[in-house]
Formats: sequence, C-alpha cells, structure tokens
Amino acid sequence: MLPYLLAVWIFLAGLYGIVTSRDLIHTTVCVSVCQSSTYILLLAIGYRKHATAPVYGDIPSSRRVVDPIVQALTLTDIVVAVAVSSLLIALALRVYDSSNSLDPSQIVGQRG
Amino acid sequence: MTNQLRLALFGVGALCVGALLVWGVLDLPAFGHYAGPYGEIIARVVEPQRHMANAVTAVVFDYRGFDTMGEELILFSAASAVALLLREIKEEDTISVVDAVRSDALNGVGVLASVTTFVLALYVVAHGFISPGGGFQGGVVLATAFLIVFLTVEYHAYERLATTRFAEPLESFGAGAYVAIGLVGLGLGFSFLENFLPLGVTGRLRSGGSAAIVNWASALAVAGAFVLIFSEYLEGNMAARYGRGRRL
Amino acid sequence: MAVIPLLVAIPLVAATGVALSGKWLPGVAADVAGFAAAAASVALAAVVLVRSGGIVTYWFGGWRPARGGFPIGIGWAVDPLGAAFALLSLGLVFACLVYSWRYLKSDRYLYVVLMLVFGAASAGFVLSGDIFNIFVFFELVSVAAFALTAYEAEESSPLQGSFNFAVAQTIGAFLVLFGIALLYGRTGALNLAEIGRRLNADGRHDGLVVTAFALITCGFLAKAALVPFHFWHADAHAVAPAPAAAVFSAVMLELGLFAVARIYWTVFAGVLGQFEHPIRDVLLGVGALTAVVSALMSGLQRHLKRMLAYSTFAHVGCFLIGIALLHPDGVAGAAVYILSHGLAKTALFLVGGILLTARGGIDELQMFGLGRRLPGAAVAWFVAAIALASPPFLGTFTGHALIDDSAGAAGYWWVPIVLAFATIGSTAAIIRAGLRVFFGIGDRDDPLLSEEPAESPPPEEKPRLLVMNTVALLLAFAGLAAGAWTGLAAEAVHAAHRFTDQISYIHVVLDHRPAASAPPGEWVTTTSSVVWSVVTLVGSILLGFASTIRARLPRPVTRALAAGFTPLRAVHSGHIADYVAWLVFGTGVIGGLLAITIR
Amino acid sequence: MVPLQSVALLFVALGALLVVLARDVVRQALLFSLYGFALVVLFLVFQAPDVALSALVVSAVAYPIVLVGALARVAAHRKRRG
Repeated sequence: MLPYLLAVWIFLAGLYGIVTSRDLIHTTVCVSVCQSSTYILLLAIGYRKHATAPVYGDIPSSRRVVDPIVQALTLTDIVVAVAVSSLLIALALRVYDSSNSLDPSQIVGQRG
Repeated sequence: MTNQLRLALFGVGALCVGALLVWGVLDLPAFGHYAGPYGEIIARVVEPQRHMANAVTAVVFDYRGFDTMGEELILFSAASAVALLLREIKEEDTISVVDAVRSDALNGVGVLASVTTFVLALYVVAHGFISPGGGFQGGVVLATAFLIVFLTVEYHAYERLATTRFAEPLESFGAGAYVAIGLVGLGLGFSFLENFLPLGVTGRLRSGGSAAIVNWASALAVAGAFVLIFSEYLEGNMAARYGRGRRL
Repeated sequence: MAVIPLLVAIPLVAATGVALSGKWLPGVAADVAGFAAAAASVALAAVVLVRSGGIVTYWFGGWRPARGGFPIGIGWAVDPLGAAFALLSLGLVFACLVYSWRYLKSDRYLYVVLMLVFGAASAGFVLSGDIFNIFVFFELVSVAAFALTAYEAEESSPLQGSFNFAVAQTIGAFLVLFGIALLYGRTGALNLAEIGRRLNADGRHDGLVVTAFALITCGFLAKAALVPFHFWHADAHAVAPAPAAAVFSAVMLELGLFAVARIYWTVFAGVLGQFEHPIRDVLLGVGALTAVVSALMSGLQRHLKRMLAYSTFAHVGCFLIGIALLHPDGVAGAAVYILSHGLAKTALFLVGGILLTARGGIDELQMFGLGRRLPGAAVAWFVAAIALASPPFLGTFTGHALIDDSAGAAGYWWVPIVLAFATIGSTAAIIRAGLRVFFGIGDRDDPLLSEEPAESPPPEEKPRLLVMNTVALLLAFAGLAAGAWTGLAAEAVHAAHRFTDQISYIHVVLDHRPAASAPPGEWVTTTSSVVWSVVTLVGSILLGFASTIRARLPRPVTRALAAGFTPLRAVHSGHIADYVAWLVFGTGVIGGLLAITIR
Repeated sequence: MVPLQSVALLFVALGALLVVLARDVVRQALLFSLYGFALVVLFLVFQAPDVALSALVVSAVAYPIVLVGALARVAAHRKRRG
C-alpha cells in the first residue's frame, strides 16, 4: 500500500506547492511534481512481486513480468508532461516579459 | 484572496481530496499482487504476434500506437507554441553574441562528444524493440547531440546546425510521417496504423514491421521538437545576455 | 468503415504539412490547405454521421478482438451523438478558418496548424472508446487551446490568463488520469466497454469505484467550466483571439461534459446504477449553481468576450442539468441545445472579432455607438442573441423544452426556473451590450460593470469584413434555424437512447452484436415549454433594454447592488493560486458529497 | 517490499517535499533535478527500465535546459535593468 500512498502524498504536496507559490516558474515545477505522482501510481499498480521487466532479452518468455501497459501509459504521460511544462515556462517568461514580474500577486490581472 | 484565506480553502479541499484518494487507493490490489488481464495478455502474445522482445515498446508503437500518435502531436503542438511564444527576439539580437571561451581543444572534445552522443542516440532508437529505449528516449538524446555542439564548440555553429529553420520542419515531418504511415496502411487495405511489413526475426534490428518505421518517425519528431524547444530557450537567453535586444 | 480514422488523420496530416512548409510558402497556401483539410474532414464527418445509425466500431492497428475476446488495441465506437459532435466541432473549425482569412498576421500558418489540430483532436475525443485514448486526445485539445489563447497576446493580462488556463487545465487532467489508473488497477482494462463489463461482473461499489468516478467527473467538469472550475476559462476566453474563443465556447467546454456522460454510461452506469438518485442530485446542484452564478456574472462584464464567456458558462450549467437528469430525454435535450448554442455563440464571438478589427475595441462602454455602421455584424449579433433566448420553436427552444419536460417527469419542478433564469440573465447581457455598441441606446456609464484592461486589436492590413460578416451571419441564422428543425429532437432522443444503453454498447463493442434497437424517438411540444420560451424571450429583451439604463437607478440601490456583487467579483481574482485552491476545494466538496451519498 | 524499494520511496517522498518547499527558484531547479534522479531509481526498482530511461533523459537533459534557460533569461534581464 505504501507506494500508492506515496502517490497521494506527492499529488497533494505538488498542489500545496502551487497554492503557496510566489513565482510562476516555481508554480510550473510544482505542476511537474504533481504530475510525477501519476507515474508512481501507474507503475505501482502494474508492479508484481518477483517479476522482471517486460523485456525478453535472453530470458525465456515464460517468466513472470510486471505489467507492460502501465509502463507504456507512463511513457506517454512523461512526454505530455515535458511538452506541457516547456509550454508553461514559455508562457511564464512571456508574462515576465510584459509585466516585469513573476509573482502572480503583483501582476495586475483579469478581475471580476 | 488573502494568503490565509486561500490556504484555508485549499486546506479544506485538500483534506477531502486526500481522504478520497486514500479511500480509493486502499481498494487497489495489494502492492505487488496485480493480476489484471491486459498486461498479462500482451506479455504472452507479444513475441509470437509481433516478434518484439520489448513488450513496452511493442505496446507504445504497435498495440497502442494510436495513443503515441496523439502524444507526438501533443509534443509537436507544444514545441510550435514555444517557438511562437519565444520568437519575439529579432535575428540581429544574436549576431553580437561572442563566445566567452574559444579553445581548439574544447572544440575537438565537443565534436567528439557530439558525434558519440549522436551514435548513442541512433543506438537507443534502433534497439527500442530489443532493449529499453525507442523513439522518445533516443530522440531526446539526439537533440542533446546538437546541444553539445552549442556548449563546447560555438554558439553560431549551433545556430547554423540547429536553428528553428531546420528543427521546425524536422518535427513537423516526424509527426506528419507518423500519421502518414497509418494512412499508407489504410491505403493498402489494412486498418489505420496496422502493420503492413514483414515482422522479421525477434531480437534483430530489422524486426518490428511497420512499427519500426513509426519508431523512427517519432524519433525525428521528438528530436526536432526538443531541438526547437532548446534553441528557442537558448537563443532567447543569449539575446538577453549579450544582445542589443529591446525585450528579454 | 475505413473512413473513420480519416476524420482525424486528414486534418493532422494537413496540420503537419502546413507547419513543414509554412516558412516558405505564401500565407495563402496555408489558408487554402487549412480550408481544404477542414472541408474534407467535415464532409467525412457527415458521411460517418449518416452511416452511424447504430454503433460502428473501428479498431486501430487491426487489433479487432475476437467475439467476446479481450480488446488489446485501441477501439473507437462511433454512435450518432458522437459523430454529430465531431461534425459540429470540425464544422465550426472550418467556419472559423474561413472567417480568419487574414484576421491574424504573425506566423499565421501556425494558427491554421493549431486550429486543425484542435478540430481533429476534438473529433477523436468524442469518437474514442478507450479511456486512455480519450485522455490523450483531451491533452491534445488542451495543448492546442493553450497555444491559441496566447496567440498574438502582448499585454501581461492576456498572457497571465493563458498561463492560469494552462496550469488549471493540466491539474484537471491529473485528476482524470488518477481516476483512469484506479480503474485500470481494478479491471486491468482500458477499453470503456471492457471496463464496464468487468465492473458490472465484479459488482463492488467500494471506495475505488466511487473515487474513480468522482475524480474523472471532477476532472472533466473542471475542463467544462462548471462552478467553481470556471475562473480560468473566463480568463482564457477573454484573452484568446475571437475565433479561438468561439471554438472554446462552442466545442471545448462541451467536450468535458460529453466525456462525463460518455464515461458514466459506458463504465459506471451498471455498477453505480442503484445510486442514480444521489449522483443526479449532486450533478444537478453543480449545474444549477453554475447556471445562476454565471448568469449574474455575465451581467457585470464590460469586456465583450468575457461577457460572452460567462453567458456560455450559464448555458453549460444548463447542459449539465440535462445530462444530470440521467435520462435519455435530458441527454437529447443537452445535445440539441449544444448544437444551437454552439452555432449562435460562435457567431457572437466572431462579431466580437469584427468589432475588434473594424473598430479597434472590445469594451462595451468604450465602443458605445461605434458599431452603428456595421449592419451585418449587428444583425448577426441580435439574431444569435435571440437564438440563445430560446424563442418559441427556434434556436435553443427544443433543447430547453426537452430538458424541462424530462425534469418535470422526474419531479424536479425547479429546473425550468433555473433554465429560464440562466437564459434571461445571460441573454439580457448580450442584448444590453448589442444595444449600446450597435445603436448607442442607453447610458454611457454603468455603475455595475467591472474595470477591464484594454485589449489591442490584432495587427490587420486589410480587414476582410465581407467574409467575416458572412460567416457570422450564416452561423447566427443556422443557430436560430436549428430549433425549427422539428425532426431533430426526435432523432436526438433516439440517439440518446442508444448513447445511454450500457449493455447494448458493451455487446456491440465486445461481442460484435448489432446494437439493440432503441425505441423510436418521439417528442411532442407541451404547452408549458411554449409558455416558458415566451417568458425567456420577453424577459431577455426587457431585461436587456432595462440594463442599458442601470445608471438611472437611485444611487443607494446601485451602491447596494455593487456592494452585493463585490464578493462575487473578488473571488475572480486572476491569481493562479486562488484558482487551484478553488479547483481542489471543488473537487473535495463534489467528491466528498458523492462519497457520502454512495455507500 | 524489498529494502531498495523502501529507500527509493523514502527519497522520492522527501524529494517532492523539498522541491515544493524550496522558495528560491534556482535552488528549486537543482532539487528538482535530484528529485528526477530519485524517480529514475524508483522506476528501476519498479522494473520499468523504459520509463527510467525516459525519466533520465528528461530530468538530465530536457528539464535542466528549459529551466536553466528560463532562469538565466530572467536573471540576465533583472541584472540589465539594475
């Protein structure tokens, strides 16, 4: 159960980081932390005791392996995470560009 | 909202969400005792059906290759957007960039390292169906090869090699090729993204059928996207440091 | 049907092709390629819709499972509602591409690329029958949307709006992914039908199932701008270029609701079926709250795109009410409602773009009377506004009537009142703004409107007002006419029966059996729905006129009203940390309510 | 659970906390890299070498370049404005 609870912990920690953040780049990194919880959850679900990685090098294919599907899903998730993070940081830079601040509470934003 | 108020709002919400999540995960099968059918079936059939030794890559590029197509397009769209957002710097801003260090030894090491990385990248992509690796991992390493040129040789050499002029078409081509391969299969009377090539022998580099081409297409898309992202960040950085730019 | 994958493949190939050659080819080539690809996919979507009478499956990679076998590939299951939605989104993307002929200048080929990706991804999203594939396509929709919101943005507030939008949407996606992981842990499957079958066979409705349902529902509601998940959507709509904001309002938000409905009826309907009542109550509450709050907020905006965004949220609340009734009639009502709303709302946003292009402003008070010489835009604006007011037998009427009747049959007497409130409030705001901008009617100041940062017009060489006006007019009239098409409601009811039949869906997808025959759709107009539609139409117009002279109210009254709205305004702070706190809070409350009531 | 898994879990749990609590953005970027490597180890002990390789290239190359690029840009701009 511990790995599952770790995923919950990291998810909440990432959210806490976002809510208390005073810098948009800091916020983005916290979003990435938040996302890493989903990798852990997926991989932990697919893990099986006394099993090896689902790569059949020289070993006979009859042995017990961990779930390959969750690993494929996690790979997709990681690519999405990198893509979104670089986009978020580019947006943060442009915000800085035009308002000379990365602190969300100092930027005069949309109201009402 | 004041900080305290926000934190209180978040605290209440996080308490509920946390309880909900814990309540949910406690009903999962005990850690290490997962017995779901999907992965089990794939692990059993991948070798006979697809002649691939790496079940994960088989899922990524064959069984669930359509998801990966969407993933490449996400990367493609994000990289294009990064380029769009950071392309405020005018060309002249980077002309005045001079390299702080100029050393033939460093250049030599750089070229060597870059070539080594390049070969490593090709290896990681090519062996994706045999050992851990594949288009994404290899693609990022490929992008790194260009980066090493920048770090050790010269900024302008990097710029010539890897400006957006070259990276953007590369990533578009890679992502487009992924979709196009699916269409080729469709044109030949197969399903979209269905294998239409001989599968080859398991463990050989030429195994994998059309998923192998898809793998290379995604390597190109990933390499292009990351070169694009890296160069947009680095060019902007150079301009901010040394250029005469009006903005960042 | 071999044409099904072409719906997404053609726009995507075209998008990458335009990106590949965009640097060298003249801008016209990108436009033409965009039109051609969008037009081709619209035609294909129409073909798919016509031929998707039952449910048509398509298996990618040729991984069609044996009868009763385990699906190891990705399958799509195309039903009439999904196909109609794909047609709507691709059609609106096409219309917006035509409209934006020379609307935006800088790197405009990327705009075409992003719009094509947006259209293709939303089509893939509604047709997919695989839960992770749905997630991937939603991420694709979102990334395209993030990029579009920041297109040609120069001031800090637009950029901050797109940043907030991107962060909050991404966190919503994590919630969905968490839910998907839980379902995978229980069932070991990703195909919707297979998950549903396994959950039904298992029969447990324990913490895992409830949490997965709550997370997936909240994650998608966060993408659909339901209160309290609407803040960042308002910012995104306000800052995005008009055609992009149009497709956000008409398509993107509704995608979130579509996913809630699709996943409920394919995955959870069996195992949580005995808890229909609590689920209905919670979702109806969220929908009603959204409808009321957003209708009020739309009355307080002077930035036209922001006002239209709140009007959309009010309608989105009504769509959710339709779905939340958990009855085919309600779903059918939401479907036809989404169609006419989508057409009309797109027209309104496009008129906003015309004002920005031709008169250089988007602020109601600054633009006072400046729209006098824009007859085409004025007609499109008011026709679309009337279409949204649910006039008898036109516009959103059928949607309203279906939802009202369905709610009445289920004993929810208050639903027609909420729908009428949302419609009157949001349409009155549109009419008020139109009267001020196009006719100069009313006062030049308004004590209740919020302060808004100005927006600079897109750099424009020669405005193509003729094309822009034509597109807006066509869409506005189409939105009005959609309600007059009487056969549509019956078709929608028929399709909705199919959409909500979990057992039949599972049989078609996994057992390759033909879809069970759904009861023939029928629908009769009741007197009460006509009465309500007269009420909303007259109420909208009267309140619209009355709101133009709010400044003439006695000062204590306006002051009291302004003070009353202050807290409502204050929570829309533009601060990303606030938004995420609301997101977590909303998820906690909705998830908690579901957890407490489903035991 | 094998001891190695417990250790990796502990490091990841602590790492995430340190990353979100780091107020200085440069320090946070450093910690985030370390956190990335902890994740790589965790993925390896979860028998996921493909994912570990992805996480490695991402946390060793992609994130550092993007983050350092962005931070250096902001710093250069701040310095220039004095």
